[in-house]
Amino acid sequence: MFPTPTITHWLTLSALLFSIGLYGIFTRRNAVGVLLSIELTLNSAILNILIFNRFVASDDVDGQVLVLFIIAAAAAEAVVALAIFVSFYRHRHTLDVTQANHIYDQGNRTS
Amino acid sequence: MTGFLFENAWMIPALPLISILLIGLFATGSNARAAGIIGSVAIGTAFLLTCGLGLSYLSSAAAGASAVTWSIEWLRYQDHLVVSMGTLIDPISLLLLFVVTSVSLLVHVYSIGYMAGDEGYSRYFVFLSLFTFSMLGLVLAPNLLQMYVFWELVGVSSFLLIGFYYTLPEAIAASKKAFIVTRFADLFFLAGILVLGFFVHQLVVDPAWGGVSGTADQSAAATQALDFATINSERVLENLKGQAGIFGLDLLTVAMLLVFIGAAGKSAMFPLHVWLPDAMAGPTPVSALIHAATMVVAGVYLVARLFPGFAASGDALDVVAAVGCFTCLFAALIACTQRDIKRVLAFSTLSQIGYMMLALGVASAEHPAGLGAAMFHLFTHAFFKALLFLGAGSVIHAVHSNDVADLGGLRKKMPLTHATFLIATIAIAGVPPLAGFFSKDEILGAALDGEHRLVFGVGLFVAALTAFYMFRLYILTFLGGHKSDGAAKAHESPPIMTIPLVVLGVMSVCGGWIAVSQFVLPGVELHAHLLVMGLSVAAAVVGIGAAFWLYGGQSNRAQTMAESMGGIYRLVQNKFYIDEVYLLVTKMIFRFIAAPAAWFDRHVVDAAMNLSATVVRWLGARLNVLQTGQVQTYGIWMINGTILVLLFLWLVQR
Amino acid sequence: MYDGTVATLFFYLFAVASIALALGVVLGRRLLRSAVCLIGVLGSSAGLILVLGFEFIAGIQVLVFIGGIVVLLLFAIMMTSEGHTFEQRPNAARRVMGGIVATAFFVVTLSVYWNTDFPLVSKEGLAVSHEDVHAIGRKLLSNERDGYIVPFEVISLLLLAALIGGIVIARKHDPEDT
Amino acid sequence: MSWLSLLILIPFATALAVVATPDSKWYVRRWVALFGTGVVLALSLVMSLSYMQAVQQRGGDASVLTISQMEFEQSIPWFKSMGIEYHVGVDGIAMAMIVLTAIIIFTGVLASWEVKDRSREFYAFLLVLVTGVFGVFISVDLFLFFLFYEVAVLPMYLLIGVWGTGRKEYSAMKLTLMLMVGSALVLVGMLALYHAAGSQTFDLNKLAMVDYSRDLQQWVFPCVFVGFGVLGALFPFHTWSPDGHASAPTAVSMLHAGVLMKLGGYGVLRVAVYLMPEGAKQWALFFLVLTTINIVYGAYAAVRQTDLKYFTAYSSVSHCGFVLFGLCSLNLMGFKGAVIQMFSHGIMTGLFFGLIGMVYGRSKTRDLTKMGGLSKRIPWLATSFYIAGLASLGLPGLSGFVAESTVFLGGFFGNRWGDATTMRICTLLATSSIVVTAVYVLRGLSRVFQGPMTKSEFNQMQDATIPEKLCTGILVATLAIVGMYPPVLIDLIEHAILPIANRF
Repeated sequence: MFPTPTITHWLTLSALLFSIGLYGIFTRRNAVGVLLSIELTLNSAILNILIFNRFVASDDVDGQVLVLFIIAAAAAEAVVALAIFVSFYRHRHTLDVTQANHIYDQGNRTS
Repeated sequence: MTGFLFENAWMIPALPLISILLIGLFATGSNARAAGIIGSVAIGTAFLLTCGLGLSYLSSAAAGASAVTWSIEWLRYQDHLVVSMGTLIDPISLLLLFVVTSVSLLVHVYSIGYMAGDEGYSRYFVFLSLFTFSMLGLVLAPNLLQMYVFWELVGVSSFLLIGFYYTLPEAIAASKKAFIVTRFADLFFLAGILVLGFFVHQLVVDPAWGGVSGTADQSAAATQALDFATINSERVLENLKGQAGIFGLDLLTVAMLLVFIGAAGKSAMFPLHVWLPDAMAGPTPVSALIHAATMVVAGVYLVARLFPGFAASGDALDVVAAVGCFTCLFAALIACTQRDIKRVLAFSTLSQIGYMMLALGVASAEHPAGLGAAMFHLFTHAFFKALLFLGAGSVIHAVHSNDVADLGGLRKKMPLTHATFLIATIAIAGVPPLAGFFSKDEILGAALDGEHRLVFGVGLFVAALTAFYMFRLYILTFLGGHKSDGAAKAHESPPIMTIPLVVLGVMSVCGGWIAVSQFVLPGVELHAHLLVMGLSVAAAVVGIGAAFWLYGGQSNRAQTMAESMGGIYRLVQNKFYIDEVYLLVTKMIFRFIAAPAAWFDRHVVDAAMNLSATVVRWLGARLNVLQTGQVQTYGIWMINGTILVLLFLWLVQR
Repeated sequence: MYDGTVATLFFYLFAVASIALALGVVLGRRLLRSAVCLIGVLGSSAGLILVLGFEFIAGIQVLVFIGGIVVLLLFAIMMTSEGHTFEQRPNAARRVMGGIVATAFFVVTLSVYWNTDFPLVSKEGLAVSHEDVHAIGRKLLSNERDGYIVPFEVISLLLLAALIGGIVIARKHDPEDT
Repeated sequence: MSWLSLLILIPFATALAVVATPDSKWYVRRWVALFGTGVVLALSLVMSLSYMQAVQQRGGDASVLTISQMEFEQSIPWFKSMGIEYHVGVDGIAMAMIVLTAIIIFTGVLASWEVKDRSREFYAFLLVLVTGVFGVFISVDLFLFFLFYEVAVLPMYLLIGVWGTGRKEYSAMKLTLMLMVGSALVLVGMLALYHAAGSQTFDLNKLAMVDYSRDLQQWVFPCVFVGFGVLGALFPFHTWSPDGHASAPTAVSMLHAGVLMKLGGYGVLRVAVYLMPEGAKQWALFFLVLTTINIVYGAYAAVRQTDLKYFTAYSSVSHCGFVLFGLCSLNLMGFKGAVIQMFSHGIMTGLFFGLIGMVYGRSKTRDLTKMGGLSKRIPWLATSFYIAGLASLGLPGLSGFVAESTVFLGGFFGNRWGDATTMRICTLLATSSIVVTAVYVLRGLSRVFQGPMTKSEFNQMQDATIPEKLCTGILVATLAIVGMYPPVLIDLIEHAILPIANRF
């Protein structure tokens, strides 16, 4: 009843996951929420690489090595992000991303 | 026409120029007194040179010959349009040279006395020498452009001299008015030069034309478009007459009329006469020299110089006659009502120049007697009018007032001035055997020859008017009781002022006997008109009688006559309110053209530039909205960007 | 392990699970709940990887990704806002904009996939999955031309830097702060 | 190293020397500047004489050639790949402009003798500006021309912005922005020409040999004309000039009105008219009408001004109109008149602005209505002012008349492409401006110098100091020399104008 999944199915799945992650990044109000969505997109990227590793270059392991690196990078990134959120929270007592627009100088808004 | 004097005729105008430099260097500050002497010596030598030139001309040259004895290339516009500075010697220019140098010499001597003690003494003589230099340059000009150059210089020096007492507001206003009105007229003169320059150059350049004398001789290459010789040659005049000008007039008439407007401006003919009465604000010797004898006749000289052109165009001459005749009558009427002694003389000058223009107008190619008459009248008028002004000057110098009301009874107080003034008055009235009679008679004769009945009639009537207002002035000034204490304390002017008066007196008496018109028109046979002589003497007698009848006795007949005329008298006295009309027109021009121009520039053109600045700033503000400061919006715009690029690449690639 | 119908079944099972849980992560109003959904998504994607035949990677995924990173996130959530706070919804414009961007990206990526025919490995190669963990290890540390020794060293540096950075930033350095 | 490069090096060296002099001896600084500019003046005069000899020796009938012959040529390859080289050379027109610039900068330094605050930078920027101007006049390579053109325009901003008076920042900003827009247009035109000529060379004469397609010239000519016209105070783009001059310090407005505005006219002649005869023929009539408005409009606007500097600025807008008017008549007399007007108006406005600076220094006001009867206290300045005024209204005997009469004759003679009647009407309109000029000059000067003394404190004014006398003396002498004996200037430029005129 279900056709065996060809590469296009797999790729559609990973693309869908990635888009959902994107949506999450742009709409979540909480900083950690954004971070969650980022992890989601990273995961779909890993899936994507493995798909290609499996369907296109099935006899070498570069894809898997790359995945390892991605996971390591994701870990590092999460650590630093959380540190920032913690100190941000300590100063602003909120993690609402839309409040974090202090780089914008209200002064020169002329009109 | 060869000989030392002819080749170095340029020295005559150069002498006043040298005197300017000398005065400028040595005669300023403490030893200012030397300025008068330097000026007089310079103009004296120039006068002697002119006499020498005249004598050698009379003895050697063929009658009426004219030649450019010296010239250097001054301004090279284009080939065949090279303007050179030179000296043209011919009867008219010699006549003018003699008049200008003699009157200028006498005025210089007179001014030493008149201006003594004035703090701008050396500045006065610099300006006077500048004027004489430019007038002599104008007289000797062989081409139209050199005449225009010196024409402007004469205008400027008259501006400087009228505005000599620059602390008096009315002197400043008068000098500005004089300069701007003459400048306005010079605009038309320049337009005339442009027209003549272009069309004559077009003619001279095309090879088929064949030069002035019809044969393509080597002189064709040297003919310059603006030289008088070229313009006055028949072939050029024919060609110009053939071409169509504007407003239905032929080209020659248009060019001549434009030039005539320039001449009318300088000689203060009717529409452009407003500046001359106000120009009396300058020192009186200045009025004597400039506004009686020399500058104002420059216009007549220009018309005389281009006479072949005017004669060929016919209707241009009619315009000259009409303007001259009208001005003559118009000015004479006003002169009868003026109270200021110098204004009476000013209007009388206007009237006499009207006579000269009238004389030129009635002349024609067939019988150019009018030209001779005009030159003769110019010659005699220069002397007796200068004498009248200098006499008035010595009266003002003594009484310190211009107004006729507080003069009177000066006959015994200032005998010499009185005598010379009387001679001049008789001369101008046209009583034989003095100068005025002969020259005015020739003018009226020429008018009769040319069948200009109306002009002759007006001329005769004005002759009577002239006699009337001159004797009115004489009576009010010299006869009757002292009308003010100033007049009572008046005493004769110092000899340095009276000697020129005597010399001018002599010239006024025997000026008429010199056959000037014969000298100017050698070939033409001139016959006397006995009938005209009789009529003009009768007119003079009538005028004098009326003057004595009205102003003679103690009765106030003049007063009653004035009231009886009522409004008309006041209208004429106020010079038909023409000054006020001009003031209104200039005010309107400034209010409705200059002010909007300045406003337009400040508020429209400038605002347009500022507008472009504000538009840019507004655009900047709009773009500013995108920079919300939130990371997420940046993310969204980034992805949008990538998608658009992908789409674009995809479209292009397909 | 990739043999016919069982794999297909698992693929669809895990696919549906991961999409549902992903939506949970993104649309969830409570932070803690979306964190848990994230664990779910990662789990199901580990399953998918298993379906693809990469047991080692699936293991790493579960062990490091879920065990490490997501747990760290949970700590963060706990420390900052006690997890149960009710996050208000973002303003409508932002959600619409986000939606448009996400779908646009999805459509574009799909059209790219649809239009390119990938050089697929031949049919029979698919079945055989001989994962070779040794090969991964050797490649990871070999310094020949296609070795990954340099990235390996760099990633370790990165991790060290991240570690120190995290400590420095999160350190309490102004006493008056609570 | 041809003599020409000295013309750039000496001012630049003087600028460095001025910067080097320590603050303690600030008065030495002006002597250094004076010495530098004096040497440049002497050099320029000597070079014009040797130029005249070189032209005689070269001989040959100038009326046949259509490429202008440069003297003292020297060219060093710079960017070989793009065909840009440091190619300098000068012909009669450039020589006249160099002499003009040398005179103006020398008298400018004299006029700014009393500048005390930060005189180091003031003189330095002034000399850099002059270096740019000299660079423009000697460069034959278009790229070099544009480079120096920018060097000349930029210091204006600082000079007006820092040392100016009144709304100096606004005027400085406006002036620089508008000139930048102008030079942008010029750059576009230049690159179009460069490209159309096969992008091998920027050399002026080589570009002149190429005959560009008609429709290329159709749009490039107005582009370049308007680009240079902005600097030459073309009608709608002249509004920077009144504000700019009103706020600029004396020496700067002398240099700017006297020389920089001539750069516009020079550029139009050298780049627009010389390289694109076809374009010129199509557009000449349009720009002729525009410049007539320029002349008449500038004159009428000047009548209403009460501030001396605005008064002169508008009069220079009107006189610059003559330059462009002459260029648009596209015949020998028109070009010759334009170049003479450039020279004579440069000297005239330099004298005007110098004098205004001196009067302002004494009466502390530039408002005409507040001043009166000054000529008793400052006769020397009053006479020089009157001479400048009379020169500007075109009195024969001063250089104004020579220039204006040539331009009028050029306009009236017209050319084969413009419709004759419109050209003649425009010429007569332009001629009528001499009356309006007379009105506003006399009204302005008589209100300031004649009549009773308005304010009592004007009584302690002393007359011109030695440097001021020298400054006004030189300028008046130049006006008189060119006015009384025009062949001095005409022989210098005649030979250079023929090739340009022959191209039409």
